[in-house]
Amino acid sequence: MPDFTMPSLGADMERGTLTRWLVEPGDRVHKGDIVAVVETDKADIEVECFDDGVIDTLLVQPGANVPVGTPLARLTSPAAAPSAPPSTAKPKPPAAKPKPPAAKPKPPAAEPKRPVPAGHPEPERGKPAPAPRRPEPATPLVQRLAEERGIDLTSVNGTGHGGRIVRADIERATRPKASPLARRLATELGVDLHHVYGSGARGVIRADDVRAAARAPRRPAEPRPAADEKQAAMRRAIGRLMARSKREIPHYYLGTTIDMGEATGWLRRRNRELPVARRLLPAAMLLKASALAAREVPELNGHWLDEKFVPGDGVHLGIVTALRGGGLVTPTLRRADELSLDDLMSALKDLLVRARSGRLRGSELDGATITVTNLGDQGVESVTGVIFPPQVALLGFGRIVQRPWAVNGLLGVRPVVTATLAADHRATDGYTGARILEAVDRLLQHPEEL
Amino acid sequence: MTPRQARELAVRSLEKVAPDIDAGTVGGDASLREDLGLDSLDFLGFVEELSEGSGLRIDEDDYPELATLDACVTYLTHRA
Amino acid sequence: MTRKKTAEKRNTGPAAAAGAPDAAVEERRGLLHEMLRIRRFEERCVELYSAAEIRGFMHLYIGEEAVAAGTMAALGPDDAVVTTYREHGHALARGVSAEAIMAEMFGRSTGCSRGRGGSMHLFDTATRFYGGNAIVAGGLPLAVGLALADRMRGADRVTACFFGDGAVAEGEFHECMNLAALWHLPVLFVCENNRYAMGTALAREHAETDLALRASSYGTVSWAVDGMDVLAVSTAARRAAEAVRWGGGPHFLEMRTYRYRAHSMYDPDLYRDKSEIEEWRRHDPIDALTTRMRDTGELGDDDVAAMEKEIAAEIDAAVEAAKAAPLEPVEDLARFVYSEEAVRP
Amino acid sequence: MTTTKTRDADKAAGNEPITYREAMRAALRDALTRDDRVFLMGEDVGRYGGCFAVSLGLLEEFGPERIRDTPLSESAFVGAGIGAALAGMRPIVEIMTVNFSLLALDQILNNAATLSHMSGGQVGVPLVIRMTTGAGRQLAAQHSHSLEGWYAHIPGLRILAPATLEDARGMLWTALENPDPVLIAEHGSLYGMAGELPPGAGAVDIDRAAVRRTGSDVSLITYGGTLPKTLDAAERLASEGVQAEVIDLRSLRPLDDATIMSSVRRTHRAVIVDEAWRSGSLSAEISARITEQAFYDLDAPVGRVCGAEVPIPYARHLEEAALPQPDDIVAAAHRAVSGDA
Repeated sequence: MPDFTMPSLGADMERGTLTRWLVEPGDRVHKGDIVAVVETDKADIEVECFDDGVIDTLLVQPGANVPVGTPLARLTSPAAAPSAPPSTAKPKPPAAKPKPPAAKPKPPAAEPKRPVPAGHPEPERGKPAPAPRRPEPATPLVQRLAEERGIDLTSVNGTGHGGRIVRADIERATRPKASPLARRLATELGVDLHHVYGSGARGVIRADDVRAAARAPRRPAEPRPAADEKQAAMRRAIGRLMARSKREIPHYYLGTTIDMGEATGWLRRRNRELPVARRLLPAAMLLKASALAAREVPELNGHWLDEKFVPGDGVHLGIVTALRGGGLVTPTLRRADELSLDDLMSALKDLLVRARSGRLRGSELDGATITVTNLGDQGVESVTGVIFPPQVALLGFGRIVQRPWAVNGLLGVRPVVTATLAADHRATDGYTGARILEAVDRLLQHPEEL
Repeated sequence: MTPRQARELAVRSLEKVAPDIDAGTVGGDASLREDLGLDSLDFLGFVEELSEGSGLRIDEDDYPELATLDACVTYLTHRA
Repeated sequence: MTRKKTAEKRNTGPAAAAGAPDAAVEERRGLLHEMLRIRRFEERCVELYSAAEIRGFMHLYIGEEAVAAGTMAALGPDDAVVTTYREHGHALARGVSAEAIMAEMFGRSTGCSRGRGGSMHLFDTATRFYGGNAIVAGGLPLAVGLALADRMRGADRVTACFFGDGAVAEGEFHECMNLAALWHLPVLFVCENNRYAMGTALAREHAETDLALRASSYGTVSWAVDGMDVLAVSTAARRAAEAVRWGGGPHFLEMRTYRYRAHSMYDPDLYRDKSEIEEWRRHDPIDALTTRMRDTGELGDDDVAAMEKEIAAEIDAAVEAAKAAPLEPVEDLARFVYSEEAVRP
Repeated sequence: MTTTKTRDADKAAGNEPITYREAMRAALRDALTRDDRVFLMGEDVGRYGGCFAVSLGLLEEFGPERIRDTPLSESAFVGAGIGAALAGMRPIVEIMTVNFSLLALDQILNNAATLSHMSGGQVGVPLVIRMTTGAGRQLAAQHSHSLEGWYAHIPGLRILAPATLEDARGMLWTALENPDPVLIAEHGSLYGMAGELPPGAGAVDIDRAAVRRTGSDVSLITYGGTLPKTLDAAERLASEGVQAEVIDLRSLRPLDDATIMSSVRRTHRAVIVDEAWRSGSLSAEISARITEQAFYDLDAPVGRVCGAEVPIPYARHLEEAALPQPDDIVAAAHRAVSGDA
């Protein structure tokens, strides 16, 4: 026997308030009898019952506001009722339980998604990380300008006295107004809109202005204007890092000359059978030797943090990589000590190619536990580097050169390399430093074990 | 391999390894390692391109004969 | 003139051969069946609407069944029908299937308008049912146009146009009555005067409440009919339709009838008192015909029960089919905004 | 036979200059002759020969059954046109001017444009409605509206704006053959425009915009009555060193986005000329589409030259000030090109 439920009384009715019952438990009701009054936003509406039966229990009290379909009263069949007159004795189809409102057909597809113009990459974004907040407060003028142009002062590099932010800094930080076409051309031609004069109204930069800026005489060797800006920013960042390192870390330096005869001979024999793509470079052997040595001398493989040494969670080599246009970057070769020479070589190739094309991931730029510089590649015999804080050591290798050399008392000409160590005296002292150079030397005498 | 094909291959290989160098306008006698600043890794990649492009097997001993673009052209025209 | 659907079925019986009297009985039985069918269909719609299976606006015809049953009996299969949003009775009596109408109100793609029109916009080209029109009097110009086309091509067809007393106050009513009379068009105007335009009683919407008198001022043959007596309705409709069909120009019938329920499901119906409804119920068209046919022995209890049983089955089947029917795929949303390649007749 | 018939026949055959109204009349005669389902209905189209003399002579030639004068009952006779179309006829309903079409807007929107979709594709309305539109003849506010943009807002309708003799002669037949309701907006100031019609000129397409003048510096996009003014402006701009491209929309719904965008992508600047009031106008829609589809090709904001947002005044000097003029178009083009927009 179906319950009597809250009816839907209008196109947009979701809920209804029962105002009054017109029947009580025990009352006999017939199909179409008015049994209750429901309040809608228009007025009170009398509600009819759709079944014959006897009111059993009233489930909802007047004043209750319930969703459409909520059972309001329970009916029982008219057990002892006289046989219903023929016309009304219709076999009632088993009324379905009060179903939730009919599955509303999915609303017609929302208007086709409006085409949103693709976000236009701003050529200016990607400024180098903001320098820490300047102590000196910006002048009222600068405050107002920044306010007007919605610029966050902490994100502006102050070039004034003592790092103070001056008006010029604000100008440079303001987003230049340019037509969409001009902005697109600027990206395509690598023109930095900050350096383009806007010929349009209120200084708006237009396509011709960008084309003119792009056509400006550019010596092929001279780096592109945009590169200048990036170059200067990189120079500043390296400068600050090195200055801090020198200021904070009491460096001590050690050096030694290593006979590379065994290593280079082994390498040549090995490379002869291999296609060019799979040949090894001496640099790979130097890096592997350094990694294995760092594992042997853990005191040099870690970080100096709040006045104490924290050993590294593995040997992760920072590799100093010179960028052709000047400047350098130090990608990290993780777990270098566990890599085979071949794996190390291909990892090195991959890292350097991506470092040079600026496609290094953030994670690949930090986490080094010791750094190796291999500037020997550029023809310098001996390199003594500056430690990358918070690391505590840096190994340097010069160029492999032919030198007169005594082996077992006999004089001969041998390929040799000068290996150096720069270490943080707070963490270790000379004795420990020497042990890593000895390890590198010993490892290079047995290249086949690298 | 004709001298023109050899030069084309050499220039193409240089551009692949060092895209930022305007290989077309580089002097034929400029040293790849010193003047153009190719480090050992770049040079290895350059040699790899040359050998693939010419089908030649280039040994480490021959590296000195590939110091400049002109040298590469003569090396390739004789060998390929 | 044979009535579509139910009447034809019965005429094939032996009674048809016996001539008039039985034919008359058959016709009355047909009219009763049609009226009862309309009422039960709409009673079921009330339940379904309360259960929120049917949404939107729904306007019920209960009380006015005689007009639909009687008038449609006078139309031929090629005639056209244009009506309003209170159209379930017209559609059923005209021959649109209960299943197609119910599916339409469930918003299903098997509905007679693919679920796009709902209760107020039923369409069926097979029976030339040119839809409910939800703009009061909005259908009149269409009917005039359909009749114009028939007139220009010499087709002896009738276009029946149904509308309420409210439409008589619209400008379009005046324009269409004049144009139809001026051009002598074959249109049968059927005004269902149920005494209320939504919440406004007749006397509060018309200075002159004799609508037939109003219509005659356009030079159109017009007269009033007791809309609660299905036999009176069918006689009047037959006479008018014949005249229209044979070039007698437009005709106007004011069917004086009454709706028992509110204007729509959303109407608290406070503008009239219950006693008036009770008064009109005493002239209920179904009870009146049932009593008359019982007294003359034309109808027994089992006949009525059989009719109710057949109707209930038809409606139950329509509801089940509607519940099971698929929705129109959303991808078809824009279809038919413009015609698909085929050029229409 | 009547003089108009024989004289028209010569003109239609391209032997001597013809006016826009004569080209439209030739189109009507051609349609009435070729298809007996076609008939013309409207106020004073028969005995009076048409308020703008477009249907002069047709009553005598085709008779009162097919050239039907109607009482002043726009809703009734436009609705009747829709009804007759439902029944398979091919009516051409003339609403004297767009200003009176407001009385039939309900029939056009709720019936003509809607029946096909609402009926699930069962019924169609192959109807053509012609109406005169636009200002410039000192007819004052109630007789000078430009409301094609309203109708171009309604899905289910096609809206055409013939601005040349070829289109006046050629659009009607294609519209009649289209199974959907088509509105043809004829700008009142074009009726007297004279020119040559190529011999045997006939039906034309009604989907694509036309480049009436090529140029590389700015795209001038317009339709209907403002096309001549825009072409004048383009001539002057050429002498001032600016090569303007002029696009005649021809179809206001659907809009030919492809032609518009390909032009703007070449010139990088766009000015839309639209006699209607600018707020919510067709020019607003076209400007929005340009910024959506060709944003990164814009070197200046999309310019618009529209009617002043005032009821059109009677006095000549005021009316001219209210309507877009060649000077305004030239100034807008310069602003776009020189970048002080």
